Amino acid sequence: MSDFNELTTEPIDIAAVARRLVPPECGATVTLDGYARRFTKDKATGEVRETEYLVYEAYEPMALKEMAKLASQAKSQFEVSAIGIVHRLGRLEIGETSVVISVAAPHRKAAFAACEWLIKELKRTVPIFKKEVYADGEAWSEGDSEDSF
Amino acid sequence: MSDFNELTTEPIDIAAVARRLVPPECGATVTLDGYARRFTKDKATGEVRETEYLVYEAYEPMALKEMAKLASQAKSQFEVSAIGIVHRLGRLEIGETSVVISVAAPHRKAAFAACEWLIKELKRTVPIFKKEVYADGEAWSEGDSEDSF
Amino acid sequence: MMVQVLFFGAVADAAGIREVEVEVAAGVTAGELVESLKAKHPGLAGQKLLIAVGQEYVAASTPLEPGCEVAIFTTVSGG
Amino acid sequence: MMVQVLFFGAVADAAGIREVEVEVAAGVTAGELVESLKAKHPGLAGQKLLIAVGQEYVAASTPLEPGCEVAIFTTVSGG
Repeated sequence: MSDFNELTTEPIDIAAVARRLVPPECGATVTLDGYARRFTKDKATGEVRETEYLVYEAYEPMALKEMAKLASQAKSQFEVSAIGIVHRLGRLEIGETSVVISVAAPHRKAAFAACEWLIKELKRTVPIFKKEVYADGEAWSEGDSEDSF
Repeated sequence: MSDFNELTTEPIDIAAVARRLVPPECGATVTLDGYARRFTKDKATGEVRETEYLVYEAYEPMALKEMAKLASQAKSQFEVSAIGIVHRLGRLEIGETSVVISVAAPHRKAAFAACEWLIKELKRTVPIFKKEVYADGEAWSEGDSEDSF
Repeated sequence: MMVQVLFFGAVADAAGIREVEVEVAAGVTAGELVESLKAKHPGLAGQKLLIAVGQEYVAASTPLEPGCEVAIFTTVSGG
Repeated sequence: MMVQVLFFGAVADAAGIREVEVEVAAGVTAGELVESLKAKHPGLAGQKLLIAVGQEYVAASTPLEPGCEVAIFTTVSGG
Protein backbone atom coordinates (compact mmCIF):
# COMPACT_ATOMS: atom_id res chain seq x y z
CA MET A 1 0.00 0.00 0.00
CA SER A 2 1.77 3.15 -1.08
CA ASP A 3 1.10 6.71 -0.09
CA PHE A 4 0.34 9.34 -2.69
CA ASN A 5 0.76 13.09 -3.03
CA GLU A 6 -0.77 14.91 -5.94
CA LEU A 7 -1.50 18.33 -7.35
CA THR A 8 -4.33 18.62 -9.82
CA THR A 9 -6.31 21.25 -11.67
CA GLU A 10 -9.28 18.85 -11.95
CA PRO A 11 -12.06 18.58 -9.36
CA ILE A 12 -11.11 16.18 -6.59
CA ASP A 13 -13.19 13.06 -5.94
CA ILE A 14 -13.04 12.71 -2.14
CA ALA A 15 -14.21 9.11 -2.02
CA ALA A 16 -11.69 8.10 -4.68
CA VAL A 17 -8.94 9.55 -2.47
CA ALA A 18 -10.23 7.92 0.72
CA ARG A 19 -10.84 4.53 -0.87
CA ARG A 20 -7.37 4.25 -2.43
CA LEU A 21 -6.26 3.63 1.15
CA VAL A 22 -7.76 0.49 2.63
CA PRO A 23 -4.91 -1.66 3.91
CA PRO A 24 -6.12 -4.99 5.32
CA GLU A 25 -4.83 -4.25 8.84
CA CYS A 26 -6.82 -0.99 8.92
CA GLY A 27 -10.24 -0.24 10.31
CA ALA A 28 -10.57 3.51 9.93
CA THR A 29 -9.79 6.26 7.47
CA VAL A 30 -10.09 9.87 8.55
CA THR A 31 -10.46 12.38 5.75
CA LEU A 32 -10.21 16.13 5.85
CA ASP A 33 -12.03 17.81 2.98
CA GLY A 34 -11.16 21.50 2.82
CA TYR A 35 -13.17 23.65 0.45
CA ALA A 36 -13.79 27.17 -0.66
CA ARG A 37 -15.96 28.95 1.92
CA ARG A 38 -18.37 31.61 0.69
CA PHE A 39 -18.62 33.61 3.92
CA THR A 40 -15.66 34.36 6.17
CA LYS A 41 -15.90 36.24 9.44
CA ASP A 42 -13.01 38.59 10.11
CA LYS A 43 -11.60 37.54 13.50
CA ALA A 44 -10.71 41.11 14.46
CA THR A 45 -13.72 43.09 13.22
CA GLY A 46 -16.44 40.43 13.14
CA GLU A 47 -17.27 41.65 9.64
CA VAL A 48 -18.45 38.98 7.18
CA ARG A 49 -16.79 38.96 3.77
CA GLU A 50 -18.15 37.17 0.73
CA THR A 51 -15.72 35.28 -1.52
CA GLU A 52 -16.55 34.87 -5.23
CA TYR A 53 -13.92 32.28 -6.06
CA LEU A 54 -10.38 31.20 -5.21
CA VAL A 55 -7.21 30.75 -7.23
CA TYR A 56 -4.46 28.46 -5.97
CA GLU A 57 -0.95 28.32 -7.35
CA ALA A 58 2.00 26.23 -6.24
CA TYR A 59 5.73 25.87 -6.57
CA GLU A 60 4.84 22.44 -7.84
CA PRO A 61 7.99 20.30 -7.57
CA MET A 62 8.78 21.66 -4.11
CA ALA A 63 5.15 21.33 -2.98
CA LEU A 64 5.19 17.64 -3.92
CA LYS A 65 8.48 17.14 -2.07
CA GLU A 66 7.15 18.85 1.05
CA MET A 67 3.94 16.81 0.93
CA ALA A 68 5.99 13.61 0.74
CA LYS A 69 8.11 14.77 3.70
CA LEU A 70 4.99 15.42 5.77
CA ALA A 71 3.58 11.99 4.98
CA SER A 72 6.84 10.37 5.97
CA GLN A 73 7.05 12.37 9.22
CA ALA A 74 3.42 11.53 10.05
CA LYS A 75 4.11 7.84 9.58
CA SER A 76 7.04 7.98 11.98
CA GLN A 77 5.04 9.95 14.60
CA PHE A 78 1.66 8.21 14.47
CA GLU A 79 0.57 4.57 14.10
CA VAL A 80 -0.89 4.98 10.64
CA SER A 81 -0.60 2.78 7.57
CA ALA A 82 -1.23 4.97 4.55
CA ILE A 83 -1.62 8.63 3.70
CA GLY A 84 -3.05 10.31 0.61
CA ILE A 85 -2.84 14.06 0.02
CA VAL A 86 -4.36 15.77 -3.02
CA HIS A 87 -4.37 19.54 -3.47
CA ARG A 88 -6.28 21.38 -6.15
CA LEU A 89 -4.69 24.21 -8.16
CA GLY A 90 -6.15 26.87 -10.44
CA ARG A 91 -9.58 28.46 -10.11
CA LEU A 92 -12.00 26.99 -7.57
CA GLU A 93 -15.66 27.84 -7.31
CA ILE A 94 -17.27 28.16 -3.88
CA GLY A 95 -17.85 24.74 -2.29
CA GLU A 96 -15.24 22.99 -4.44
CA THR A 97 -12.63 20.95 -2.60
CA SER A 98 -9.18 22.54 -2.34
CA VAL A 99 -7.48 19.81 -0.36
CA VAL A 100 -8.14 16.25 0.70
CA ILE A 101 -6.01 14.47 3.28
CA SER A 102 -6.90 10.85 4.01
CA VAL A 103 -5.18 8.77 6.65
CA ALA A 104 -5.80 5.05 7.10
CA ALA A 105 -4.89 3.40 10.39
CA PRO A 106 -5.56 0.21 12.29
CA HIS A 107 -7.31 2.34 14.94
CA ARG A 108 -9.12 5.64 14.57
CA LYS A 109 -7.32 7.63 17.28
CA ALA A 110 -4.04 7.71 15.35
CA ALA A 111 -5.86 8.48 12.10
CA PHE A 112 -7.55 11.56 13.64
CA ALA A 113 -4.32 12.78 15.22
CA ALA A 114 -2.23 12.32 12.06
CA CYS A 115 -4.83 13.93 9.77
CA GLU A 116 -5.11 16.99 12.01
CA TRP A 117 -1.32 17.28 12.24
CA LEU A 118 -0.93 16.93 8.46
CA ILE A 119 -3.31 19.75 7.56
CA LYS A 120 -1.71 22.04 10.16
CA GLU A 121 1.77 21.34 8.75
CA LEU A 122 0.62 21.51 5.12
CA LYS A 123 -0.67 25.03 5.77
CA ARG A 124 2.66 25.96 7.33
CA THR A 125 5.22 24.41 4.99
CA VAL A 126 3.91 23.37 1.58
CA PRO A 127 4.48 26.12 -1.02
CA ILE A 128 0.92 26.58 -2.23
CA PHE A 129 -0.64 30.04 -2.42
CA LYS A 130 -4.28 31.05 -2.23
CA LYS A 131 -5.80 34.17 -3.76
CA GLU A 132 -9.30 35.13 -2.62
CA VAL A 133 -11.37 37.02 -5.13
CA TYR A 134 -14.20 39.25 -3.86
CA ALA A 135 -16.80 41.28 -5.73
CA ASP A 136 -14.63 44.39 -5.19
CA GLY A 137 -11.06 43.14 -5.28
CA GLU A 138 -8.72 40.30 -4.49
CA ALA A 139 -6.09 39.38 -1.93
CA TRP A 140 -3.43 36.72 -1.47
CA SER A 141 -4.16 34.87 1.74
CA GLU A 142 -1.78 35.19 4.68
CA GLY A 143 -0.62 31.79 5.85
CA ASP A 144 0.81 30.36 9.03
CA SER A 145 4.53 30.10 8.24
CA GLU A 146 6.77 31.30 11.05
CA ASP A 147 10.26 30.91 9.62
CA SER A 148 10.16 33.76 7.14
CA PHE A 149 12.92 36.35 6.95
CA MET B 1 -28.75 22.66 5.88
CA SER B 2 -30.19 19.79 7.85
CA ASP B 3 -28.38 16.96 9.56
CA PHE B 4 -29.11 13.35 8.63
CA ASN B 5 -28.94 9.99 10.36
CA GLU B 6 -29.49 6.82 8.38
CA LEU B 7 -29.26 3.06 8.56
CA THR B 8 -28.84 1.20 5.29
CA THR B 9 -28.18 -2.29 4.00
CA GLU B 10 -26.69 -0.85 0.78
CA PRO B 11 -22.99 0.03 0.32
CA ILE B 12 -22.27 3.55 1.57
CA ASP B 13 -20.94 6.21 -0.81
CA ILE B 14 -18.55 8.18 1.41
CA ALA B 15 -18.31 11.20 -0.87
CA ALA B 16 -22.08 11.41 -1.20
CA VAL B 17 -22.29 11.59 2.59
CA ALA B 18 -19.51 14.17 2.93
CA ARG B 19 -20.78 16.35 0.09
CA ARG B 20 -24.35 16.55 1.39
CA LEU B 21 -22.85 18.86 3.99
CA VAL B 22 -21.37 22.00 2.48
CA PRO B 23 -22.92 25.00 4.23
CA PRO B 24 -21.70 28.32 2.80
CA GLU B 25 -20.12 29.42 6.09
CA CYS B 26 -18.05 26.23 6.23
CA GLY B 27 -14.52 25.54 5.08
CA ALA B 28 -13.86 22.01 6.26
CA THR B 29 -15.58 18.67 6.52
CA VAL B 30 -13.96 15.90 8.55
CA THR B 31 -15.12 12.39 7.71
CA LEU B 32 -14.55 9.18 9.58
CA ASP B 33 -14.87 6.13 7.37
CA GLY B 34 -14.91 2.96 9.47
CA TYR B 35 -14.67 -0.35 7.64
CA ALA B 36 -14.30 -4.05 8.09
CA ARG B 37 -10.69 -4.89 8.95
CA ARG B 38 -9.28 -8.21 7.74
CA PHE B 39 -6.56 -8.57 10.37
CA THR B 40 -7.02 -7.72 14.04
CA LYS B 41 -4.30 -8.02 16.65
CA ASP B 42 -5.47 -9.24 20.02
CA LYS B 43 -4.37 -6.58 22.52
CA ALA B 44 -3.69 -9.14 25.27
CA THR B 45 -2.00 -11.97 23.36
CA GLY B 46 -0.61 -10.15 20.30
CA GLU B 47 -2.17 -12.92 18.20
CA VAL B 48 -3.47 -11.86 14.78
CA ARG B 49 -6.96 -13.03 13.84
CA GLU B 50 -8.37 -13.03 10.34
CA THR B 51 -11.96 -11.91 9.81
CA GLU B 52 -13.96 -13.33 6.87
CA TYR B 53 -16.89 -10.93 7.02
CA LEU B 54 -19.05 -8.97 9.44
CA VAL B 55 -22.77 -8.90 10.19
CA TYR B 56 -24.32 -5.82 11.80
CA GLU B 57 -27.78 -5.66 13.27
CA ALA B 58 -29.54 -2.80 15.02
CA TYR B 59 -32.50 -1.97 17.17
CA GLU B 60 -33.35 0.35 14.32
CA PRO B 61 -35.84 2.91 15.69
CA MET B 62 -33.81 3.39 18.86
CA ALA B 63 -30.52 3.52 16.95
CA LEU B 64 -31.87 6.36 14.81
CA LYS B 65 -33.09 8.22 17.91
CA GLU B 66 -29.71 7.83 19.63
CA MET B 67 -27.88 8.99 16.49
CA ALA B 68 -30.06 12.11 16.36
CA LYS B 69 -29.37 12.76 20.07
CA LEU B 70 -25.62 12.53 19.46
CA ALA B 71 -25.79 14.96 16.54
CA SER B 72 -27.76 17.41 18.62
CA GLN B 73 -25.34 17.11 21.57
CA ALA B 74 -22.35 17.55 19.26
CA LYS B 75 -23.84 20.73 17.83
CA SER B 76 -24.28 22.18 21.30
CA GLN B 77 -20.74 21.24 22.38
CA PHE B 78 -18.72 22.10 19.26
CA GLU B 79 -18.85 24.93 16.72
CA VAL B 80 -20.06 22.80 13.84
CA SER B 81 -22.74 23.46 11.24
CA ALA B 82 -23.91 20.09 9.98
CA ILE B 83 -23.53 16.42 10.81
CA GLY B 84 -24.27 13.32 8.74
CA ILE B 85 -24.14 9.80 10.17
CA VAL B 86 -24.77 6.70 8.07
CA HIS B 87 -24.37 3.18 9.45
CA ARG B 88 -24.47 0.02 7.36
CA LEU B 89 -26.41 -3.06 8.47
CA GLY B 90 -26.42 -6.67 7.29
CA ARG B 91 -23.44 -8.56 5.87
CA LEU B 92 -20.27 -6.59 5.10
CA GLU B 93 -17.32 -7.87 3.16
CA ILE B 94 -13.79 -6.95 4.26
CA GLY B 95 -12.95 -3.35 3.33
CA GLU B 96 -16.58 -2.27 3.04
CA THR B 97 -17.61 0.80 5.00
CA SER B 98 -19.61 0.13 8.17
CA VAL B 99 -20.01 3.72 9.31
CA VAL B 100 -19.47 7.20 7.95
CA ILE B 101 -19.60 10.28 10.15
CA SER B 102 -19.13 13.63 8.41
CA VAL B 103 -18.97 16.93 10.23
CA ALA B 104 -18.90 20.30 8.46
CA ALA B 105 -17.65 23.35 10.32
CA PRO B 106 -16.47 26.86 9.60
CA HIS B 107 -13.05 25.83 10.93
CA ARG B 108 -11.40 22.43 10.93
CA LYS B 109 -10.50 22.18 14.64
CA ALA B 110 -14.13 21.88 15.74
CA ALA B 111 -14.86 19.44 12.90
CA PHE B 112 -12.06 17.10 14.02
CA ALA B 113 -13.09 17.29 17.68
CA ALA B 114 -16.79 16.71 16.99
CA CYS B 115 -16.16 13.82 14.58
CA GLU B 116 -13.89 12.06 17.07
CA TRP B 117 -16.41 12.60 19.89
CA LEU B 118 -19.29 11.31 17.74
CA ILE B 119 -17.67 8.00 16.82
CA LYS B 120 -16.64 7.41 20.44
CA GLU B 121 -20.20 8.05 21.65
CA LEU B 122 -21.79 6.09 18.80
CA LYS B 123 -19.78 3.04 19.84
CA ARG B 124 -20.94 3.51 23.42
CA THR B 125 -24.64 4.33 23.09
CA VAL B 126 -26.19 3.50 19.71
CA PRO B 127 -27.83 0.04 19.76
CA ILE B 128 -26.01 -1.54 16.83
CA PHE B 129 -24.36 -4.95 17.17
CA LYS B 130 -21.44 -6.42 15.25
CA LYS B 131 -20.81 -10.11 14.69
CA GLU B 132 -17.34 -11.10 13.43
CA VAL B 133 -17.19 -14.24 11.34
CA TYR B 134 -13.90 -16.15 11.15
CA ALA B 135 -12.92 -19.24 9.18
CA ASP B 136 -13.51 -21.34 12.32
CA GLY B 137 -16.36 -19.62 14.12
CA GLU B 138 -18.04 -16.36 14.95
CA ALA B 139 -18.37 -13.95 17.85
CA TRP B 140 -20.45 -10.93 18.76
CA SER B 141 -18.13 -8.03 19.36
CA GLU B 142 -17.80 -6.59 22.86
CA GLY B 143 -18.48 -2.88 22.86
CA ASP B 144 -17.64 0.04 25.09
CA SER B 145 -20.88 0.59 27.03
CA GLU B 146 -20.38 1.15 30.74
CA ASP B 147 -23.91 1.49 32.09
CA SER B 148 -24.96 -2.13 31.76
CA PHE B 149 -26.53 -3.99 34.65
CA MET C 1 -50.00 -7.01 32.42
CA MET C 2 -48.25 -7.83 29.14
CA VAL C 3 -44.97 -6.34 27.90
CA GLN C 4 -43.16 -6.90 24.60
CA VAL C 5 -39.51 -7.98 24.95
CA LEU C 6 -36.95 -7.70 22.12
CA PHE C 7 -33.52 -9.36 22.17
CA PHE C 8 -30.55 -8.31 20.04
CA GLY C 9 -27.11 -9.56 19.10
CA ALA C 10 -25.38 -11.87 21.57
CA VAL C 11 -28.42 -11.70 23.85
CA ALA C 12 -30.76 -12.99 21.14
CA ASP C 13 -28.35 -15.89 20.48
CA ALA C 14 -28.02 -16.63 24.22
CA ALA C 15 -31.77 -16.54 24.82
CA GLY C 16 -32.50 -18.44 21.62
CA ILE C 17 -35.30 -15.99 20.78
CA ARG C 18 -35.53 -12.50 19.33
CA GLU C 19 -38.94 -11.40 20.54
CA VAL C 20 -41.47 -12.54 23.15
CA GLU C 21 -44.58 -11.30 24.93
CA VAL C 22 -44.30 -11.69 28.70
CA GLU C 23 -46.94 -11.50 31.43
CA VAL C 24 -45.60 -9.54 34.41
CA ALA C 25 -47.10 -8.28 37.68
CA ALA C 26 -48.17 -4.64 37.77
CA GLY C 27 -45.40 -2.41 39.13
CA VAL C 28 -42.59 -4.77 38.19
CA THR C 29 -39.29 -2.99 37.38
CA ALA C 30 -37.03 -3.35 34.35
CA GLY C 31 -34.42 -5.04 36.56
CA GLU C 32 -36.91 -7.54 37.94
CA LEU C 33 -38.01 -8.44 34.41
CA VAL C 34 -34.38 -9.04 33.44
CA GLU C 35 -33.87 -11.31 36.47
CA SER C 36 -36.96 -13.37 35.57
CA LEU C 37 -35.71 -13.65 31.96
CA LYS C 38 -32.31 -14.86 33.21
CA ALA C 39 -34.08 -17.55 35.22
CA LYS C 40 -36.00 -18.68 32.12
CA HIS C 41 -33.08 -18.39 29.65
CA PRO C 42 -29.93 -19.59 31.44
CA GLY C 43 -27.76 -18.38 28.51
CA LEU C 44 -28.40 -14.81 29.70
CA ALA C 45 -26.81 -15.39 33.10
CA GLY C 46 -23.45 -13.72 33.53
CA GLN C 47 -23.99 -11.37 30.56
CA LYS C 48 -23.73 -7.62 31.08
CA LEU C 49 -27.15 -6.41 29.98
CA LEU C 50 -28.47 -3.04 28.88
CA ILE C 51 -32.18 -2.40 28.89
CA ALA C 52 -34.30 0.10 27.00
CA VAL C 53 -37.97 0.80 27.53
CA GLY C 54 -39.85 2.69 24.84
CA GLN C 55 -36.52 3.04 22.97
CA GLU C 56 -34.79 4.88 25.83
CA TYR C 57 -32.15 3.47 28.15
CA VAL C 58 -33.54 2.98 31.65
CA ALA C 59 -32.17 2.12 35.08
CA ALA C 60 -32.97 -1.26 36.67
CA SER C 61 -35.30 0.47 39.12
CA THR C 62 -37.63 1.84 36.41
CA PRO C 63 -41.18 0.43 36.73
CA LEU C 64 -42.70 -0.97 33.53
CA GLU C 65 -45.98 0.26 32.01
CA PRO C 66 -48.56 -2.12 30.50
CA GLY C 67 -47.88 -2.82 26.82
CA CYS C 68 -44.44 -1.23 26.81
CA GLU C 69 -41.63 -2.34 24.49
CA VAL C 70 -38.58 -3.57 26.38
CA ALA C 71 -35.31 -4.24 24.56
CA ILE C 72 -32.45 -6.20 26.04
CA PHE C 73 -28.90 -6.34 24.71
CA THR C 74 -25.28 -6.42 25.83
CA THR C 75 -22.85 -3.58 25.28
CA VAL C 76 -23.40 -2.10 21.84
CA SER C 77 -20.71 -2.54 19.19
CA GLY C 78 -21.49 -0.38 16.19
CA GLY C 79 -18.92 1.69 14.34
CA MET D 1 27.61 33.55 -11.47
CA MET D 2 24.00 33.17 -12.61
CA VAL D 3 21.07 31.97 -10.49
CA GLN D 4 17.47 31.38 -11.49
CA VAL D 5 14.90 33.20 -9.31
CA LEU D 6 11.22 32.20 -9.15
CA PHE D 7 8.49 34.33 -7.54
CA PHE D 8 5.12 33.04 -6.34
CA GLY D 9 1.80 34.40 -5.15
CA ALA D 10 1.81 37.83 -3.53
CA VAL D 11 5.56 38.11 -4.14
CA ALA D 12 5.17 37.60 -7.89
CA ASP D 13 2.48 40.33 -7.94
CA ALA D 14 4.64 42.66 -5.82
CA ALA D 15 7.74 42.13 -7.96
CA GLY D 16 5.76 42.28 -11.19
CA ILE D 17 7.63 39.22 -12.49
CA ARG D 18 7.44 35.48 -11.97
CA GLU D 19 10.91 34.38 -13.07
CA VAL D 20 14.26 36.03 -13.70
CA GLU D 21 17.91 35.12 -14.20
CA VAL D 22 20.19 37.14 -11.92
CA GLU D 23 23.96 37.64 -11.96
CA VAL D 24 25.36 37.48 -8.44
CA ALA D 25 28.85 37.49 -6.93
CA ALA D 26 30.31 34.11 -6.00
CA GLY D 27 29.66 33.29 -2.34
CA VAL D 28 26.60 35.51 -2.05
CA THR D 29 24.03 34.25 0.47
CA ALA D 30 20.30 33.67 0.03
CA GLY D 31 19.61 36.61 2.35
CA GLU D 32 21.88 38.93 0.38
CA LEU D 33 20.14 37.97 -2.85
CA VAL D 34 16.76 38.77 -1.25
CA GLU D 35 18.05 42.19 -0.12
CA SER D 36 19.27 43.01 -3.62
CA LEU D 37 15.90 41.94 -5.07
CA LYS D 38 14.11 44.18 -2.56
CA ALA D 39 16.21 47.09 -3.74
CA LYS D 40 15.30 46.37 -7.36
CA HIS D 41 11.60 45.60 -6.74
CA PRO D 42 10.34 48.04 -4.09
CA GLY D 43 7.05 46.11 -3.87
CA LEU D 44 8.93 43.37 -2.03
CA ALA D 45 9.98 45.67 0.82
CA GLY D 46 8.15 45.01 4.07
CA GLN D 47 6.98 41.55 2.98
CA LYS D 48 7.79 38.52 5.12
CA LEU D 49 9.73 36.34 2.70
CA LEU D 50 10.54 32.65 2.65
CA ILE D 51 13.32 31.38 0.44
CA ALA D 52 14.00 27.97 -1.00
CA VAL D 53 17.11 26.87 -2.85
CA GLY D 54 16.99 23.69 -4.90
CA GLN D 55 13.41 23.21 -3.61
CA GLU D 56 14.44 23.16 0.04
CA TYR D 57 13.86 25.90 2.61
CA VAL D 58 17.12 27.61 3.53
CA ALA D 59 18.30 30.10 6.15
CA ALA D 60 19.34 33.61 5.06
CA SER D 61 22.96 32.71 5.71
CA THR D 62 23.04 29.88 3.14
CA PRO D 63 25.54 30.57 0.31
CA LEU D 64 24.22 30.12 -3.23
CA GLU D 65 25.74 27.75 -5.78
CA PRO D 66 26.18 28.67 -9.47
CA GLY D 67 23.08 27.84 -11.52
CA CYS D 68 20.89 27.10 -8.53
CA GLU D 69 17.12 27.62 -8.51
CA VAL D 70 15.99 30.11 -5.89
CA ALA D 71 12.31 30.52 -5.06
CA ILE D 72 10.89 33.43 -3.12
CA PHE D 73 7.45 33.66 -1.58
CA THR D 74 5.59 34.91 1.47
CA THR D 75 3.98 32.65 4.04
CA VAL D 76 2.34 29.75 2.28
CA SER D 77 -1.46 29.49 2.30
CA GLY D 78 -2.52 26.14 0.93
CA GLY D 79 -5.23 23.97 2.44
